[in-house]
Amino acid sequence: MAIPILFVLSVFLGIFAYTTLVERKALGRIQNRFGPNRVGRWGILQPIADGLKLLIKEDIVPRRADQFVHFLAPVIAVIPSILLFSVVPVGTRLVPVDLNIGILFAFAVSTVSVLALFMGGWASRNKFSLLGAMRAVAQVVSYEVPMVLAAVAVVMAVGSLSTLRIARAQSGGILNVTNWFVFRPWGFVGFVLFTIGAMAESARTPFDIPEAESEIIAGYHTEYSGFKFALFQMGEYLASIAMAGITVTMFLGGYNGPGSGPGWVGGLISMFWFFIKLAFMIVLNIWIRGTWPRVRVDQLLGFAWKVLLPMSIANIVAVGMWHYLTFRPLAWVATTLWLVLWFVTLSKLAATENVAPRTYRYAS
Amino acid sequence: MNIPLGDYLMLSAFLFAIGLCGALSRKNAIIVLIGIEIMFNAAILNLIVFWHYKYFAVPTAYMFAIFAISIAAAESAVGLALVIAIYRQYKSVDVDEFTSLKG
Amino acid sequence: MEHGEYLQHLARQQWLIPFFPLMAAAIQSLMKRPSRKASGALTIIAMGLSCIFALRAFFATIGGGGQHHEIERAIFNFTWFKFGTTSLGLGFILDPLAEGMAVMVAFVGFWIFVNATGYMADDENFTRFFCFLSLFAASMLGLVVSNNLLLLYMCWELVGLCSYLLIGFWYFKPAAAAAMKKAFITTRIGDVGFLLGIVMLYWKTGTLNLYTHDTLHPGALEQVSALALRNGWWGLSAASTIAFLLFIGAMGKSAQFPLHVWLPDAMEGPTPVSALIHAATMVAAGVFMVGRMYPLFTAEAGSWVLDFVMWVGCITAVFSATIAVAQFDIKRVLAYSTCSQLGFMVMALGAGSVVAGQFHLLTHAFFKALLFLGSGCVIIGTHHEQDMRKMGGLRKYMPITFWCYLIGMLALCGVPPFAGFFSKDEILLSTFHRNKYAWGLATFAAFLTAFYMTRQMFMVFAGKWRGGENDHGHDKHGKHDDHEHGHHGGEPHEVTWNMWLPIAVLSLFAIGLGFFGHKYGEYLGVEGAESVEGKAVVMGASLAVVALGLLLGWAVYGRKTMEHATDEDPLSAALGSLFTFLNRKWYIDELYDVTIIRFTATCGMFFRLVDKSVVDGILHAIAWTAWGISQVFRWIGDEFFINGGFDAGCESVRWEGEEFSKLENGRIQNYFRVLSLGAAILLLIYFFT
Amino acid sequence: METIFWILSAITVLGALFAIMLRNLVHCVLSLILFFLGIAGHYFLLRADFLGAVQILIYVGAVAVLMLFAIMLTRHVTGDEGPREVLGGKWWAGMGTAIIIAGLLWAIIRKDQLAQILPAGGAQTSMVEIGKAMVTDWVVPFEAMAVLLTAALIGAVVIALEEVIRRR
Repeated sequence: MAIPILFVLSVFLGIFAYTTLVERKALGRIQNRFGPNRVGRWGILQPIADGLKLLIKEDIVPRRADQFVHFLAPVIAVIPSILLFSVVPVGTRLVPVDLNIGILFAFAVSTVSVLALFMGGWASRNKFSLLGAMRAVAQVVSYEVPMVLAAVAVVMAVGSLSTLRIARAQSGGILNVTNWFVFRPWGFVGFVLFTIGAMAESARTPFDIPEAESEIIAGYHTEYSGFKFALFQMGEYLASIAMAGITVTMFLGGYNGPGSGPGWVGGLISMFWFFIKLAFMIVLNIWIRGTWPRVRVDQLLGFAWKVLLPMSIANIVAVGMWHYLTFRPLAWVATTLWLVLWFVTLSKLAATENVAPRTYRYAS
Repeated sequence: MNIPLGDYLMLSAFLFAIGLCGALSRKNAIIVLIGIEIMFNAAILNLIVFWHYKYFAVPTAYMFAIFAISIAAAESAVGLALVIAIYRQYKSVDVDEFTSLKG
Repeated sequence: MEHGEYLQHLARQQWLIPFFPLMAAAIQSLMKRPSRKASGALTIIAMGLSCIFALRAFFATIGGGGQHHEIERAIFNFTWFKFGTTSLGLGFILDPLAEGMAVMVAFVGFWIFVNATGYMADDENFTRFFCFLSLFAASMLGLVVSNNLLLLYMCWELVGLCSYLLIGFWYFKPAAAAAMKKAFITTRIGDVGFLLGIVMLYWKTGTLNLYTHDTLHPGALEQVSALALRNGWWGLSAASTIAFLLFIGAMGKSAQFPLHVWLPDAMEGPTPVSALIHAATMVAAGVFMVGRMYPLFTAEAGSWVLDFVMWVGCITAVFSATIAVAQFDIKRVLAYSTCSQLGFMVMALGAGSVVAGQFHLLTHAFFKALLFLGSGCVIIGTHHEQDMRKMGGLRKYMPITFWCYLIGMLALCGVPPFAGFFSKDEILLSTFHRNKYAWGLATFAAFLTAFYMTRQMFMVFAGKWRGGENDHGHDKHGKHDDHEHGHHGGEPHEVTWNMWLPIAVLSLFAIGLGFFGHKYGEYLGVEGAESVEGKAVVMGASLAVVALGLLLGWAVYGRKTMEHATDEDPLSAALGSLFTFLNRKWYIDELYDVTIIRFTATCGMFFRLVDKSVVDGILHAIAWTAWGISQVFRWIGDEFFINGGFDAGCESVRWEGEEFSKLENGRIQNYFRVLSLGAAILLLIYFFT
Repeated sequence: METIFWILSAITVLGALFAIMLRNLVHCVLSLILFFLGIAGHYFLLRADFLGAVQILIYVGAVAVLMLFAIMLTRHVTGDEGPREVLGGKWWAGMGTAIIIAGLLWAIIRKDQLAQILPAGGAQTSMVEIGKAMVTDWVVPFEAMAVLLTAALIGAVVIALEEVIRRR
């Protein structure tokens, strides 16, 4: 048990470090610039340099801040993110902990990270921080509901909360590929819902209003510097990587892929597939971050409650239909129709709010 | 695990008393709600303790605990909404000042 | 498939019959932008589908039965939900009684809906109306096909709810608002009895399923012989007690004598609703339910319940017929006529003939729907005029309506080849065997029926058009619809096809249905050999009274038709104050006003008095005791206060009160504290015992 | 295991104590969260894993957050009570009652034979069984709970929204 945990910790922390680099490079390319390229070849040592810099920076605490809570917040930000990895099965032979309540545990743990945001924002005694914190809390609480419901669909289909069981349920089929849940109507919808939810939960663009630079400086971590700031960043990135891992496990077949199996070789291949998919999810996140504009706060909450929530409930019904229609072609047609119907209806309803064309007062 | 049932019961009794104390003696309505939540949790803990010690194979106690948690959640949601509404009316959350129940 | 299996298969699909209108109602209630066409089409198509399914089941039940007079009954029960070890079931039934009824409801309902698209064409709330109509039909169909008293009761209440909603459809009219409340509350009085009956049935049998075909867990109606041996209340057996309680429910729904008051007021609703309530759904529910639960009524030989049923029916029949004679509102006449006909049906049930009662229910549904829809056509044709005195001569203007109406009227009167004759004859015959007095009264009611229908025909269709005389100050009675159109007094016109087609179709049935009376008895399989004894007497008498009624009607109203709307009714001239008495419906509403409502008010006053004297007395006693105790303390503590005398006494009472009132200071935490102190005391008691 | 029990108990009791004793409301809620986590730990220890996760999900993720929101909406955002009196009038009565109850419960538990028993062990109720029980034997309470939660949701929204409606 210790070895997988150590492995997972070290590997994922490494992935975290280099995700920052990849993100900066990719965003740079998207914005037609180079990104970091000074430290090492292609800037490959940049994360290490960043880490060192942040370690030796001065740690500033505002005088009126609530010292204890201000100190506690970044610590709490990291812990749940790391705990999340404990239920992500990385390979057929590499599962840190197989909890029988895996998915539920992941959600339970990820809710705790809200507190870190709140504590950081509140303890700083800064209006921007507090605004950011309240935004973060409202956002995370809202998006958790459709996310959990999207996961419920998968749990219903598998009949277990254990992440390992969920991953196993997606093995088999042609090349270990066709049984991935993303290749089911409800699974695809669940995948989209869950990805959106995960993105919002880790406050990434387009859902990054808790730390919207143009509005509230840096949100809840405005008053943080040095390694505490690094810890916040770390918690955020780790959470989003872990959520990507859970998305992979639940919808993209987990470690399953051509050649994965129970043996040593199969185990190694399964790890390979897992990390490929993880990389895909991470790059997807970065890509979306680079291309999408930030949503408004009312749009954000309205989207969660008026579109994602009904859609995820419809998705649960679709899984029920899938379960009871044992004749597969019929199940395909019925669930697809059902979900498309809901999608069309919801998008029609969501689109009724007419936005006036934007007027440029000073520009044009 | 060799902890006698009594220890758990004692724990939950103390938690209950702490919650009661908070609910009875603090002025702030939110703390009163916190006290009530503590009492709720102590009671639910009792259910689970008895489930673990005596009825391990029967889901009844578990069901009760789940329902109790749901009720507690609903209760706190409505309670806090009431606190907010009362705050708008009285500009205060001190339970001492809400005396309109007086006959 | 073998026949039994086929029936079983159909019973499984019985739920489809109420399902379609229910879905139609649901869809309409959820439609974002109401569309008249879509809503009307949806309702009618749904009803048509129900009708098809009902017909399919109906023909299936015809196909197999009849050879051995053995009832083909297929059932389908399932568990609704389990609660611990108790489970509640629901079920559907497929037997002749249900299917005959279902076909009638679906078919008549279908044509009423078609007519309603014309009648309500100008109404703003078209979709709401059709939504309610669909729900109404769905609940009635559900009631008909249910094999479970719980389901039946739910549908029963739904029917009540829908009638409430529809009677008060024009809720902005005070009369309609009052009528809807009246209908709901009056039927509710009956429903209390019904609910008590259901509870008692569950208590005595442990099940609410009517039939189970399972000897281990027999249904309620399969246990009647056991029930008849157990004791109930009022010196009856359990079966008869339950039957009596259930019949009270039926009295409310089917508007029997003391609880009939809501039915005429229900005329405030739109006319298709009246047609639906009077023919197919609401009032039929009571009679149908009695028919369904009939084994309970007959379980105990010689109980007075059946006699009670018969006499209630008989009284209603005569009583309402007399009122109908003196009404001027075209719909009110029909309403009291419905009351009277329902009395006939109930009387037949009481006289022991389910077949006669149910058959009259069916035929009556057809021609009464026809008459109501016809009156709806008349109302629309005359631009929302309901007062018969302001009509007249419509034969020229509305020929199709006239001929259909005539058929309906002849059927209702019981003129030979028409449907009403056969069914009424059967009722009279069965009553004749049971009780000669009741038969006599019923024959009198039949005479009155012929008379008031003739009166109506002549007033509405004969003579010359009297509507043009604009005399609003004369009589406000019966002009509830004038908010719709301001143009009173225009020339009457024939209605559109979607209004006359239904009545034309229904009139075919009003002519032809009567010949199937014998077949229907066979179909139900209840009646044994038909009794011929006394048939000649009964038939002769009824023919004679019908002819007499028609003649008298002609003599009074036909020879010389009314010239002006303000003319006095010829009958009124002849009868004088008796006519007023009848016109005011025997002053029943007023009677209720001075008895029941006054009684309730008195009760209220009485209880207030009790509150003042007893409760306050107790409180004063407590106060005085407290005062006494405080006095004692004072004695022990300080002699001085005694010397203070009376003033000190008062003062101490005040002090006590203040001390006690401090406990009641409105602070929640204080209440909470006292509560937990109580808990602590309880714990203490637990600890030391 | 005993050690874990005592550590968790200490966390729980201290969390509860601080939750009702601290002057700053936000600190109170934060220590309440500690208490909730302690209780969740007890659930895990008692092998009620599902309930432990639910405890965190509902209490930490929802109830505590709700309380924080309520504090933010009703007080100065620092949540500080300031120099004023935090105890209600007649607080001694409440505290006395609580102490009496604690003492009595303690005495009762001490006296009771039941308190001596140790866990029976054996097969645990599985998650699947619990799920099945919820939708078969307990389906009516389950549905009732759904209705209750919906009602509470709507009720809470209506109560808290009142002013917005009036302002319009």
